[in-house]
Amino acid sequence: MGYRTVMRLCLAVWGLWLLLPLPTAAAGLFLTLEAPYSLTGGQLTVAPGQRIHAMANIENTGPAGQNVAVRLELPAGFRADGKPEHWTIEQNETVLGQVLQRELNLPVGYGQWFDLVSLIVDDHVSEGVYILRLSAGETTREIRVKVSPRVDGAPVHEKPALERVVLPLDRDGVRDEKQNANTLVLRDRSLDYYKNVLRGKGATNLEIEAIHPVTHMGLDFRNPAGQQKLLMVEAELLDKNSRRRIPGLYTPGSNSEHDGAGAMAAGQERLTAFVALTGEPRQRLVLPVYADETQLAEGDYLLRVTVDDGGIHSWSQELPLVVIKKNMRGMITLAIGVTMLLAFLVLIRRKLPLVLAGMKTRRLITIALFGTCAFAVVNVPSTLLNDFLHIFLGPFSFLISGMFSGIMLYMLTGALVTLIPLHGVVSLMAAMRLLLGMLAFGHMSPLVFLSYGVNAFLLELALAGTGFTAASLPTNPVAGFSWQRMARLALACAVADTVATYITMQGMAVLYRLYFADWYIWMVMAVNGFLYTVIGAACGAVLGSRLSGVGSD
Amino acid sequence: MGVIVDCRELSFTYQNSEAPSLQEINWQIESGDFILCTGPTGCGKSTLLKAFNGLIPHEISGTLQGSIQINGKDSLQCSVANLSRTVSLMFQNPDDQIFSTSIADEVGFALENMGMTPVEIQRRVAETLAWVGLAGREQGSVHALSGGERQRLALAAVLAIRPQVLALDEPISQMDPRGAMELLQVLRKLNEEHGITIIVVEHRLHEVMPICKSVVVMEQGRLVWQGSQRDAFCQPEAFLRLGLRIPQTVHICHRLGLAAESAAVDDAAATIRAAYPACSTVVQEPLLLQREETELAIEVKALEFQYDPAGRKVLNGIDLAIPRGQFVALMGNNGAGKSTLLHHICGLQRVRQGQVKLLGQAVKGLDRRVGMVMQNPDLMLFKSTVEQEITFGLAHGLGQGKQSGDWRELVDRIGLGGMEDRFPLALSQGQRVRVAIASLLSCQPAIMLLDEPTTGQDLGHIDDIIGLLQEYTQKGGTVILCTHDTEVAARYAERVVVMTEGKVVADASPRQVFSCDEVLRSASLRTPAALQLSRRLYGGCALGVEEVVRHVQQASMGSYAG
Amino acid sequence: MKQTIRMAVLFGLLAMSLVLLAIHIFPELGRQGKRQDSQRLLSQMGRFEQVAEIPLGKVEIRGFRQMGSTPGLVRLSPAGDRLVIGTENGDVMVFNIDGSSVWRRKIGMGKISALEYSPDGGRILIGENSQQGAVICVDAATGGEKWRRNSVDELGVDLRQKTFPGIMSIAMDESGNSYAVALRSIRFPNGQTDYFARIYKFDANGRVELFPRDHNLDVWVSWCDIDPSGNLLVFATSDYTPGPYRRYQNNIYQFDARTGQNRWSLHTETVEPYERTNMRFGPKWSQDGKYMSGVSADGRAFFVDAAGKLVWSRVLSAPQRIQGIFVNATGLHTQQIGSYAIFSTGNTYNRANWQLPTPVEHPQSNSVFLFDREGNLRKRRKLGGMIEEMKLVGQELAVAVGRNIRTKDASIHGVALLSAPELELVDWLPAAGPCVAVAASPKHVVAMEAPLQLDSGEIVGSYRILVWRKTGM
Amino acid sequence: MYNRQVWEATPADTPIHKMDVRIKLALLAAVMLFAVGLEGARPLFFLFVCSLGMHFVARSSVQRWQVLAVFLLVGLWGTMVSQALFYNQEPRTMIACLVSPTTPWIGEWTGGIFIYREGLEHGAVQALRSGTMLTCGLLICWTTDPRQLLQCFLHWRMPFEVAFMVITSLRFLPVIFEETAVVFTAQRLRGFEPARSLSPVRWIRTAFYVLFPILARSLRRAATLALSVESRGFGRGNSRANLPMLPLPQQFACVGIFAVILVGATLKVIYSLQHNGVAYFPQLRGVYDFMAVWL
Repeated sequence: MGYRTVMRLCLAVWGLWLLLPLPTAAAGLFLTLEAPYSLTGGQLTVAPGQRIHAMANIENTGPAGQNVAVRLELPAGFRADGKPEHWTIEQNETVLGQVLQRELNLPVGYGQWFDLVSLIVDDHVSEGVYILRLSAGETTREIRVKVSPRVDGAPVHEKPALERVVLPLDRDGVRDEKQNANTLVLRDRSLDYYKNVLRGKGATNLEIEAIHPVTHMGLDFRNPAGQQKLLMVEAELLDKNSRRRIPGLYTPGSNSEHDGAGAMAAGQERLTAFVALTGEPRQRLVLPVYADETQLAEGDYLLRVTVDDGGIHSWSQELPLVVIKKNMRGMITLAIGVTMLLAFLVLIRRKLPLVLAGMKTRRLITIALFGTCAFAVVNVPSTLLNDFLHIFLGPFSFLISGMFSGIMLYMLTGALVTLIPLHGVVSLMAAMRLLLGMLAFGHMSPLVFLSYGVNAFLLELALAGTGFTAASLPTNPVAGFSWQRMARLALACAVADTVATYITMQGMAVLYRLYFADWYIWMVMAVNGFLYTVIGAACGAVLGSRLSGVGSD
Repeated sequence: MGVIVDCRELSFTYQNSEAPSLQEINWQIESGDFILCTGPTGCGKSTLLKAFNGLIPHEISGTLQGSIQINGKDSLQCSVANLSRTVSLMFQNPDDQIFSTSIADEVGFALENMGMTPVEIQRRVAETLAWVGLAGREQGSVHALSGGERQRLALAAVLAIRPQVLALDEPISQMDPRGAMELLQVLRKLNEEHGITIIVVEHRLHEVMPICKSVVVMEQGRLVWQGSQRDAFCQPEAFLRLGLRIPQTVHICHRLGLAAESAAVDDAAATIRAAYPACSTVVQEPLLLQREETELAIEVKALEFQYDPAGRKVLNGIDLAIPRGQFVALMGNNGAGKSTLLHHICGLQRVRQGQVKLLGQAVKGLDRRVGMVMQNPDLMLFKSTVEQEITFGLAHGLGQGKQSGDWRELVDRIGLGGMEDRFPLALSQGQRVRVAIASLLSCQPAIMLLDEPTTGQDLGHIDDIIGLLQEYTQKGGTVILCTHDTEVAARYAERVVVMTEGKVVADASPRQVFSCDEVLRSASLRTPAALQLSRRLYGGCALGVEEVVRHVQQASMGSYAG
Repeated sequence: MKQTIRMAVLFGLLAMSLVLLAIHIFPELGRQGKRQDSQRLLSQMGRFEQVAEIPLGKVEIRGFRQMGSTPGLVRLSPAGDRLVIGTENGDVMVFNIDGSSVWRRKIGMGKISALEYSPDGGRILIGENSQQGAVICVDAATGGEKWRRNSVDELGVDLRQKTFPGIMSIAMDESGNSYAVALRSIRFPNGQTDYFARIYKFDANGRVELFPRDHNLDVWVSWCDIDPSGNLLVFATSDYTPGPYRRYQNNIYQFDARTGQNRWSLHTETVEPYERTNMRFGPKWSQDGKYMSGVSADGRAFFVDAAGKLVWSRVLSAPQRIQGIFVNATGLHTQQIGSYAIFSTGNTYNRANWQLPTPVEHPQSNSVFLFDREGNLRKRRKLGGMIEEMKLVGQELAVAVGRNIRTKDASIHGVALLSAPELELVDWLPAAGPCVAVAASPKHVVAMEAPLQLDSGEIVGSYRILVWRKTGM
Repeated sequence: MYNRQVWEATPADTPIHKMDVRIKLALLAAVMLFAVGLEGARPLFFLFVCSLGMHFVARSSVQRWQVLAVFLLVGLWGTMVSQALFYNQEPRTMIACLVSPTTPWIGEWTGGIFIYREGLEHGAVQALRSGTMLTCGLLICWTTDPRQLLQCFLHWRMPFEVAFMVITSLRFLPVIFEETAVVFTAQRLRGFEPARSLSPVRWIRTAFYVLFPILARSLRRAATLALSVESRGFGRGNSRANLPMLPLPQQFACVGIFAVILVGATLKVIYSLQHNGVAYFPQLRGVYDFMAVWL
């Protein structure tokens, strides 16, 4: 008998135990009482000062309808927490504890009623076994609750506290540090298909995305006393100034067990959820956030999150929330980038013959070989390394991968323009790199074209603007190395690459619907775009001036 | 026969250079000539060739003065493409020129550029391949060709144009003797049968000189000597002064105060016999100094290697024991497995079958006790000045207690004095090789391996390098020098190991090895001319010019005395 | 030698990767239905042994954090020798009961929403949800299409909003007629919902009649049942959102299956907090054709006679307000055996958020109730997990037990065989993952298992069919 | 691997080698378009297997298969693993937890490492895409003379300089890889260990050390090659020999390939119209079903 079989058998035995039929009471009334009622399904010890739940269930299985008085007798030291909704409380002298009472009409044939009662154990309750009794008519049921002080000495009194509300999170409750906090990026679904195509991802199933939450929200609770609680969470949007309630967030009204149509239950103006604090000292409640993009406008709002545990306590937090529907900044930047790309293409169309005419075969081959080198020492390692870096450095992986795409690449570029300071040199080198990348790795998506194109365009502009490159070689070229030239080259490259980096990032933000945190954008621009490029281009100038002495054999 | 190339007062200065590379060249080249153009490194030979087909000044920027007329046309007025139909240029390294993968495509490339029809191209390609001895191999892969064949293919690629002038820039400098011989034979045939004017720029003039018709010597951008082959044989001073390497027969004649008629051994022997009738006296050859058996530096046992399991064995059971302090020349044609053997010794290639021990220890991975100079020294240089390059090993703890001043002496010894601040990769090829050797020697490794370090070197520099290496062996270092050059091996090596097809076929003193014709033939090596001459003259086995000269003089003196 | 080995390893790795990829991409390649004798599992009481396991490919793996169950349909042929499976991936597959494949068919862009064998076992009716919402009748032996009928002609389609007509369920009568319920619904941003529903009657050759004859039903209809005589068609309605005035406001309707006349309809009161009475699966005719039983989403059971008179109704699981939030367990399925009616309740939901699991479990959730015709509870049995489907065969009720979101107990998944009408546990057929569908014949029990991700990240079960055979047969 | 002959085209007598370069490029274009346009793993797998089969037809040598295998394995598993680990799109399904977020150190630092099924699938699709392109690209590189490519590019009116640069890149890419490997070896011979520390200064120095020799070599090569091709009459303004007209069957093949591309594109457009809810033609249900299942 294999391990699998043994396991299956164990499971089966366990299953059988669960399937044992419930005992039926003779009088037709059947009661159950469960305390403490665990919200996690596990066992719970009761300590002085603790809040617990008691679940009372009453069923009438007899042929006749019954009108019964139901009593829940609590021992001394136990009392209802707050005012229970369905009961009246009576202090009973004989049992020294509270008695919760109500009348119940159980219909004929079959009738049932249940309630979950919130109880509190007094601080001074001494260790021991206490009896809770539920009675309906003649039928009673008793359970024993053992009270013992907490072993870990945790502060029983400290109430759970809502520490903060975190947004946006992914489905697993993890925050991506690259993304801006307190920002809700609504889907602008009108262009989804085209965006996917642009990302080189291909079309996706829009239906799957349709009933998908926009993002997730995390409520971080501190719960040192380890209390279990049922919580009602409400989140709604307020106008930043007037604090008026703004519709937009909603709670989906159905699920697939109910209604195959999915979609939204509009008309609700807030997000609600019924959740439990399970007694962990720290707990993050992750709630899917649904927002109706047809109703919600872009802008700054306040998000008010209210948590209520049945009228006993309530917590509330407000946080500023930026709602972004169309990443306007990104779209404008992307549009500028695309315009640049188009302008560049027009320029290429018009100037390419001229540029090429000015190049001698040797220079063309030199450029091609530099492009090939760049591919070999920049594209290949960074493609292979990127993913691995991402595991260990997360959002900071660009610090390492930028060494290739920043320093190494600009060393080569800087050296090349030092050797051949002509218009078009950078573009031709980029073209070679792009082409080899397409062939070898299948890197072929509009975003790639945009990134290469804008980068080459800006570099050409910056280099021509600083007078570093010209239409034809100077008759009296500067021999050797000069600090001033190096600085000029480094600055020109750095400025161009910084802008290009920004445009590429915004392009990614729009197409991938990422909303990068400002610090991340700034850091990538400063380090990858500027610092690394300055270092790379400066080194490139040195490299180039050295190499300029290399002739043929 | 008319003048096909006519240079008048030709001067040229490269764009980034201050000194002119060509100065007032006046040179008329007759159609049908076979010219050897030689001179020390950097004298402007290659520049001149580029001027012949218009690359200067059309493609290479600089200042040109004077005029150059090709076949009556002013090169300044014609495009390169146009000129290249008259003058074709071929370069040293076939791998940088060959562009295609199939032989026919490579040869047809130039023809397509001329706009020929495919049928014509096919015919012309077949014809051209026949000229260079590659007939019927149109569909073959260029990778399947040997080094010599590849150079001939490169030749065919330019020959296809049917140029009137063929200019070759150091065509044989990287080839083994057999390949070089074959190429030169092809050139001679082209010149004789097809009347193509040939201009060869080459350092290895001892090989080219015997077949050329006239010789030109350049120095610092000027033509300093010009004459027929015969004149050159008669007046070798011009060459010797510049450190150029003339055929040993001519050299011996010259040393004996005779004028050589040709480079042929028979002619030289006849000339010498005529002047020194007593030279045939057999004089006791000095015996090879037998070294005491010292500690073994390198021990190779039953080493076998193949790159792919199905392929042939590159090394096929090599057994070799080299004691410390020995200077060994490793010889053999291309593909004999010399480089692979060196890679095994220095630990670049893991030993798969057999055993390699260095100083008694088996090689495991890259061994720091070995200094290896690779065939292409360019890829070994990476610092930005010669000084840094040479001291790099010291700085990285490779040298054992060397004085930091020693490297300066080293720089002077290799003829790079005053260039300490130059960028090593911008130096000439010979200089780069020397920098690479110096950078390793500075660390004084226990063993030095050198893969073809004499390529592209002037005689003087070869002497410098070998001198250094000999000094190093005297201090207990061990040298293995891979070379094709029998004369160098004969002159300097204590021991010669000849390899053919992955096997050691001869391992003895140079005298023994070079006396054994079959071995040399099997390894396609040439018997050094001095040895041939000594054999002819007195049945001897001389290894160098000096030895023959000394013998002849002593024998003659003996006869006078006696 | 070493090199040869290295090369062999390299090419071996490549070949292995390709094969793995191929198996991953073409799951049918790796399908191996039959179980080896040595691996056979016995059920708890030893009355059944597992004889086959048919992998169904990939499906979204659910955890405990969201409600809803993995879709999939499985039906046994009337002779019990074959089974037809409709998967989430759009495959319709027929297997022999030993797990060997007979045929398979990809439904293409549509989603399979209903599947039924004809009583003679010669045809299979497939209902799909797509732009056309077709009922496809195929030959049960070969899979060849016999006829198809699109519901788009009656219900329409809205391509932009992606509201497609779909076949919700199919019922068959003994004479070979089949009845298919087609539905399309649109929800507008203002909360209003429009429904278009129609019931199609097909004879064996695919000739069609419509109920109602000349207009669409303007409510949600997802179920219909035909009485044993084949004359009376009943269906129940749902209306999930407050809408405008609807023509079909009552809850149960009966049509004359021959004339297409609406014979009667029944209205029931609503239960707080519900605004409508919704019946998803039901009503169901009794075997003698005298009564119908139904169960509503608010947890009530109904017993109606053939003339449309409500005999009794009982509250199985009343919605209860806990800390201000209504918590309820849905009423799901119903069956009738002899003079007894069986009802089931499902998972616990809360009104605050239907999508998230409720921390409190309704005591009457996931239970099977047995009532006699007088409305007296004869038995209630609570099962450890969600009751996904019940099938009555002979004197036994096979119940597919899925996950339990509150206890998160993975040991409760499987098929419970209960005696009918006593509801005593006859046998327990365990499964690793939750069972989402079940079919049964006197000799075999077939269950569809879905994968489930536990909170620890571990995945139990997979998307597959498990076939059990009665031992000693 | 570092043997550059593995990389360079060799002539041989196989249908693939004999195929006209224009047809080859048209085929390559078709394969690339399909590789990008197809979304299903099934057709991509089919395409991938087909392109691998072409290497059988071209009788690629064992060494080449070795190279191909290494690249494909790295690409395949690399993409799949990385996508499986870092898939950030929704929906995604965890199928395994490698490092729990609660694991001290790594878990806290990385926020847990999981394998996502959608990522695995997306990775497989991407890997098949790039694998197909790589396989076809290598096939072209290994069976087509760069000079023929040049001819073809020029035939198709590509600026001659650009065409020349492209094939120079392709021709020397393997050489540069080989030389990079040699440079690292040579540096080890000289006692330089680039990977010994991670300090940025050392890193930059290493970059210099690697780039100096490679670029110097490239510059020299550029000089020689330029001189060589120019002295062989290659240059602007030449009346170059044009490629001969294709024989009739090959023209048909070309037309056929373009027709296949066209049909594929049309189907794609029709399907995406339906998918985006723009237009649906009930008559084309069979086509839609086929597309949904296969493309």
